[in-house]
Amino acid sequence: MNTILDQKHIMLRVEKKHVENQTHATLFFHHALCFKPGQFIMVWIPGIDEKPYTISFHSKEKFAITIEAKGIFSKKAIAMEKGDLVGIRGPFGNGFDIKSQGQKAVVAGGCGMAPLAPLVENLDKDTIFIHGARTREYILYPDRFKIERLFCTDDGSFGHKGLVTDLLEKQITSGKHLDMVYTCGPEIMMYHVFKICEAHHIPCQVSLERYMRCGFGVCGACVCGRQVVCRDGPVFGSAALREMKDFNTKALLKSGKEVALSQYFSWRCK
Amino acid sequence: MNTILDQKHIMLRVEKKHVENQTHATLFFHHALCFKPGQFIMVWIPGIDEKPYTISFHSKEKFAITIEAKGIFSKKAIAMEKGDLVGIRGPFGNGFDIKSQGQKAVVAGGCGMAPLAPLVENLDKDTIFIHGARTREYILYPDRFKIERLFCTDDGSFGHKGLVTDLLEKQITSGKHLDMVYTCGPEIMMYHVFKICEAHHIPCQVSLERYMRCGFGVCGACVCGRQVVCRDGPVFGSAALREMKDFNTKALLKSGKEVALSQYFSWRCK
Amino acid sequence: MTIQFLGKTLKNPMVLASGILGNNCDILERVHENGCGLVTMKSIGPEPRDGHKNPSVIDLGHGMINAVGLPSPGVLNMENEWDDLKNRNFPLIASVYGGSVREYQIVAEFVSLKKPDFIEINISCPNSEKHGMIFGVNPQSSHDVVSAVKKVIKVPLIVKLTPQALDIGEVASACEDAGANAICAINTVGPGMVIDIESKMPVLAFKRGGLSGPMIKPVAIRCVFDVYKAVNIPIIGLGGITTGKDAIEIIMAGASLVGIGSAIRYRGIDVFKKVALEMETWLKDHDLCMEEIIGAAHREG
Amino acid sequence: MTIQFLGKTLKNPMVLASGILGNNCDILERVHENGCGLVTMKSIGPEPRDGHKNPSVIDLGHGMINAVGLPSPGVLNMENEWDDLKNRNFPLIASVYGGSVREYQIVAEFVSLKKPDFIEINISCPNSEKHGMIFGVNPQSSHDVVSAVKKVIKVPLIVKLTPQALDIGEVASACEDAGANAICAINTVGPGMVIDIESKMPVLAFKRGGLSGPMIKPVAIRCVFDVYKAVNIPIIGLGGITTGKDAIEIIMAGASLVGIGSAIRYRGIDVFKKVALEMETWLKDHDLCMEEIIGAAHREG
Ligand SMILES: Cc1cc2nc3c(=O)[nH]c(=O)nc-3n(C[C@H](O)[C@H](O)[C@H](O)COP(=O)(O)OP(=O)(O)OC[C@H]3O[C@@H](n4cnc5c(N)ncnc54)[C@H](O)[C@@H]3O)c2cc1C
Ligand SMILES: Cc1cc2nc3c(=O)[nH]c(=O)nc-3n(C[C@H](O)[C@H](O)[C@H](O)COP(=O)(O)OP(=O)(O)OC[C@H]3O[C@@H](n4cnc5c(N)ncnc54)[C@H](O)[C@@H]3O)c2cc1C
Ligand SMILES: Cc1cc2nc3c(=O)[nH]c(=O)nc-3n(C[C@H](O)[C@H](O)[C@H](O)COP(=O)(O)O)c2cc1C
Ligand SMILES: Cc1cc2nc3c(=O)[nH]c(=O)nc-3n(C[C@H](O)[C@H](O)[C@H](O)COP(=O)(O)O)c2cc1C
Ligand code: FES
Ligand code: FES
Repeated sequence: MNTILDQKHIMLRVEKKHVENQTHATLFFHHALCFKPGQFIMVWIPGIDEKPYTISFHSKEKFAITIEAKGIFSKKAIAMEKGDLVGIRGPFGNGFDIKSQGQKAVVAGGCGMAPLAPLVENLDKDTIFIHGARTREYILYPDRFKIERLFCTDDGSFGHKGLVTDLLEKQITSGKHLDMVYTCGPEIMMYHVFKICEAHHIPCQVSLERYMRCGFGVCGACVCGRQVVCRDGPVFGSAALREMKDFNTKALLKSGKEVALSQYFSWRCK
Repeated sequence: MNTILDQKHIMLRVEKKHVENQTHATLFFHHALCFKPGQFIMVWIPGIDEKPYTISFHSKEKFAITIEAKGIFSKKAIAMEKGDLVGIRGPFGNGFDIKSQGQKAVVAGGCGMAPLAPLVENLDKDTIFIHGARTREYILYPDRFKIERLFCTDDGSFGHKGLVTDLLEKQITSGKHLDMVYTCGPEIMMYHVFKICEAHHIPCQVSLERYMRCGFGVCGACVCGRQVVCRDGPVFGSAALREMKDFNTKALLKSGKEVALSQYFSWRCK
Repeated sequence: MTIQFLGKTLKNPMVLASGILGNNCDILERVHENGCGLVTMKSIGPEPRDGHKNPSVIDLGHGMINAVGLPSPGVLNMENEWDDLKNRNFPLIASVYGGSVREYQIVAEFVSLKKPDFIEINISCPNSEKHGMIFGVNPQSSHDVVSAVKKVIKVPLIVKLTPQALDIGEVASACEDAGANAICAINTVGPGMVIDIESKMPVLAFKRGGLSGPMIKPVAIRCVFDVYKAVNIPIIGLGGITTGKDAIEIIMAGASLVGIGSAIRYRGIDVFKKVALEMETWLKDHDLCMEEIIGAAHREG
Repeated sequence: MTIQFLGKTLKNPMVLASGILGNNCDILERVHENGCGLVTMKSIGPEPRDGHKNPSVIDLGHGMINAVGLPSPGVLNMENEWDDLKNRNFPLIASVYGGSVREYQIVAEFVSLKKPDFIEINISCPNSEKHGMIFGVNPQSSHDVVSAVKKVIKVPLIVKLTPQALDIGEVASACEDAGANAICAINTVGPGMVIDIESKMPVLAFKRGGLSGPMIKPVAIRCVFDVYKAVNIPIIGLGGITTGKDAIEIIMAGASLVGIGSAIRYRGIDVFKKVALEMETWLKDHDLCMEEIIGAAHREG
């Protein structure tokens, strides 16, 4: 566990930027972070805003975050250069549980690859690793892993044409026995992964995303049913998901208003 | 060194009281204190006042203070019984320097025995140990030490009739070589001990007393010339004493007013 | 430790502070299950309000600073929440705020119809340009808003005060005169500011924010002490309470109930259970009961 | 880091806070030798005053609480001290307080004849029944006492403010209008109270006391920020400053000089030397000088 003092606000400079593709970039920082795959940090760009980002790369003295350009903040973030200043707080959250035994599978959708990357690096070589993206160029970290990846794209420009859930079902129906599925990606995708797992009695762990303020379980901005995403999560197992009425249905806006997930995703932070 | 957190305010109950004589009592507490001979604690009697007292006994899990009844506070203190509640803060101050080599002497006057007692217990058996008091019954801890004591009393009821300084001078003029003299007692006595030491080029360490508030070097109540008694002291060596214009001459009243030492001693805290 | 408070029975004296977690019925229920006798909803305002940009809550080690800025769906946009809360099995405080006496009245009147067990008016939030704080620093304006709200609600009224008032006892007394049924003290301290020296900018987007957590406890204790001297209505004491001993301390200052907010950060959501147990143990060890120690620091010496 | 302040040259921007150690000339000299550019005497009152009983200063770990209660020999009983100070080789602030405008005037006029480099009026001490604080919380009364004192003194005037004012900027501005040459912010925060639960008594003999040290830094930063926005005269910023980075932070909020009090507890009497060195190192590493960063937090973003 990280102690609370480890989580104090500190300032870091971007050590290196790696442009992944048109809308994704990875920012590297030289800083020893006490970290577990699936945890996140709050990233402050002075004068702009502060948002949660998962740690997508971690070594003894470095770490990185991978950002998908969506709105004002993330566009600023991928436009940053070596030497630029950001504040970080964290790491926060529980992270993935990697102690479980047996055959594992990882299912990543788009930028959902980010939290899963350091996890994959900690898993056995025989892990089933499914990764989907819009097109070939949106495949993150193409040459990074030792574990073989099964790819799929929306347009078929790389690997299977179609959804990650197709590939997951194919594995299962082809007789592969799975003991744990880790997934991150759009919530609707994760929901379907969860449903498939439930149907086949496979435990799974999903990493949720909600609007956050404090990151440490006090302000309530990120509550999702009975769960506090920033502290009890962001990773939730099957037992919690079964009881989570809000999973794939509802989320809170910045004002605290509870809305349908579709409305949440079409809301732009002002 | 004690860390600052060790010095936080805590409440203790009197474990045992030992009545030394009509005006002196020793209060024992069951509490592990990280301590060096010569250090003191601030003792709070709820509803009364808070005053500094030297630690007069110390073991791994116990310590004691010895109090001479003078004014309101100390009379309350010696009237306390087993189970009574006091607050303590500390230990504070530097304590005696016991690292020096060679032949040592200890010169105690009256209740000045208190801070010297744990020191004596740490010194070699050949230490010259002089102890003076008003009368026989005011000799503190008569059976406590392994080191032989040379006694003197004002009325000659025990040991030499006269002052501790007589005995100290006799030792020196009889040819005894001394490398360090530790002393505590009335300031005038300590001043004369210091003068004797200076005349014979013997380094000495005296433990001073001034009105105190914070005990940790912030409020300035206890300043004595350039020295902050609670923090730089209460123990001062010859070099500091030589430059200390206020030694045996001046002290600050509670109001901060600088007065002659005689006036300081005839002032009663209200 | 069952306790009576303004005619209701609470399972213990622990209260969830407003603005902490209380964003939906499910989480309030979970806090209740984790040993909290009385939970408070996040403060409800007259209009939808996003609150301030991030950073809006920062930990400082010995406490935290926040300028969340009173985000609220707005009193008219919470039908789902009220529906969920209708069948609750726990006692509830609804906290409300407004920008004028009239707004407080409108919000409180509407909320009263939803039948929370108590309404708390937050006249003490430092994190908004115009809301709340201005009322709580002044006895007269506090009196005005309390008597206006009292006229339109059907549940007991708690008034939440700010330590920034020059004489919090005077403000509390004005609230009591105006009909308040209980006082809640204190809201956050300050405001304060943290500047990042590398970017040369205040870290909070709103620049300044209220302090909470362990470092404000001495201010909370003094305020509750002052309020207890000034009024005869019960006090919910909060501000930095983190352990059972802290809870005993604020009760001795004069609190009947003990609120917890920031301490969830340091001890988890079950801090309520932990603190209640620590209190019980302390009381048992000292052969005392709750009633005997309320305001005890006023009696001795 | 030589610096100009109201026409005097200081060896660095470090200031010893009033009420800390400054009880005699010798110790003030020693503080100066330990890296402090400008030292302040303990506040001087009109009459001899013992201050409060002990406990009067307690450490809380992340700061301290004190109710020393303005002890003073009284302005007419300090001839020895003035004699010693006559031949000082360091710049000096004499701090004064009173119970009325007239008392402030009498004390300041007398002290002015002793030729300190500056006079500071403490209109902000929370630890006395009647002294000081009442002036500092109100712009009008602050204006009154400042203009009265300005009339009778021959050295520049610094006014020390309390964070308890509702709008410290407004108070500072009233002081500037009345002729103040500099502002010193802040005095202690709160007041607070610590109750010992075993004896059921407030630990401080005066019951309540002012908070200082690291835990009040955010309040100090916010106050200096507000004062800087409100006035054009220089500011001595203090409150919890313990490291070079803390000093840089309060300078960016708007301070020209940096005061230190409680940090002596945590880092020793040579804290001034240490903080000055840490500041210099930081400035060099960032290729900046003092002048460039004063108030910098107002410019960015
Ligand atoms: C625990 C956690 C970890 C995260 N890790 C990463 C990460 O590793 N990489 C990364 O790129 N992002 C991550 N995010 C999301 C990130 O915090 C931002 O929400 C995202 O970058 C968009 O921010 P923005 O201000 O640029 O966009 P906004 O201005 O907020 O919105 C831009 C568009 O994005 C959509 N959007 C906004 N918020 C969300 C959301 N929460 N979920 C889905 N769509 C949204 C909106 O529909 C809008 O059209 C994470 C979020 C959480 C809670
Ligand atoms: C570092 C330090 C260690 C101390 N250790 C001990 C100790 O181990 N045992 C002990 O009994 N006392 C010790 N003292 C003294 C103690 O703190 C009190 O000052 C003393 O007990 C008198 O307190 P009172 O309130 O009862 O008397 P007061 O009401 O303060 O005074 C009673 C009488 O004592 C005299 N008196 C008061 N203060 C002093 C003083 N500082 N020096 C000499 N005479 C004084 C006055 O002349 C007065 O007549 C120590 C003091 C210091 C600074
Ligand atoms: C993140 C955060 C949000 C808060 N929001 C509110 C609020 O909406 N209404 C309110 O009355 N108090 C609010 N407060 C103040 C708390 O209810 C409480 O009074 C204060 O934090 C002191 O208690 P604590 O030290 O236990 O946190 C908030 C505090 C924090 C830390
Ligand atoms: C023990 C103590 C005594 C003080 N006495 C005075 C005083 O006499 N006059 C004054 O203006 N301020 C006094 N103060 C306030 C300090 O000068 C300073 O404003 C405050 O402690 C905040 O700074 P710090 O956090 O660096 O200590 C005192 C503070 C302490 C801790
Ligand atoms: S972001 Fe504050 S509780 Fe989760
Ligand atoms: S007692 Fe406060 S400085 Fe020594």
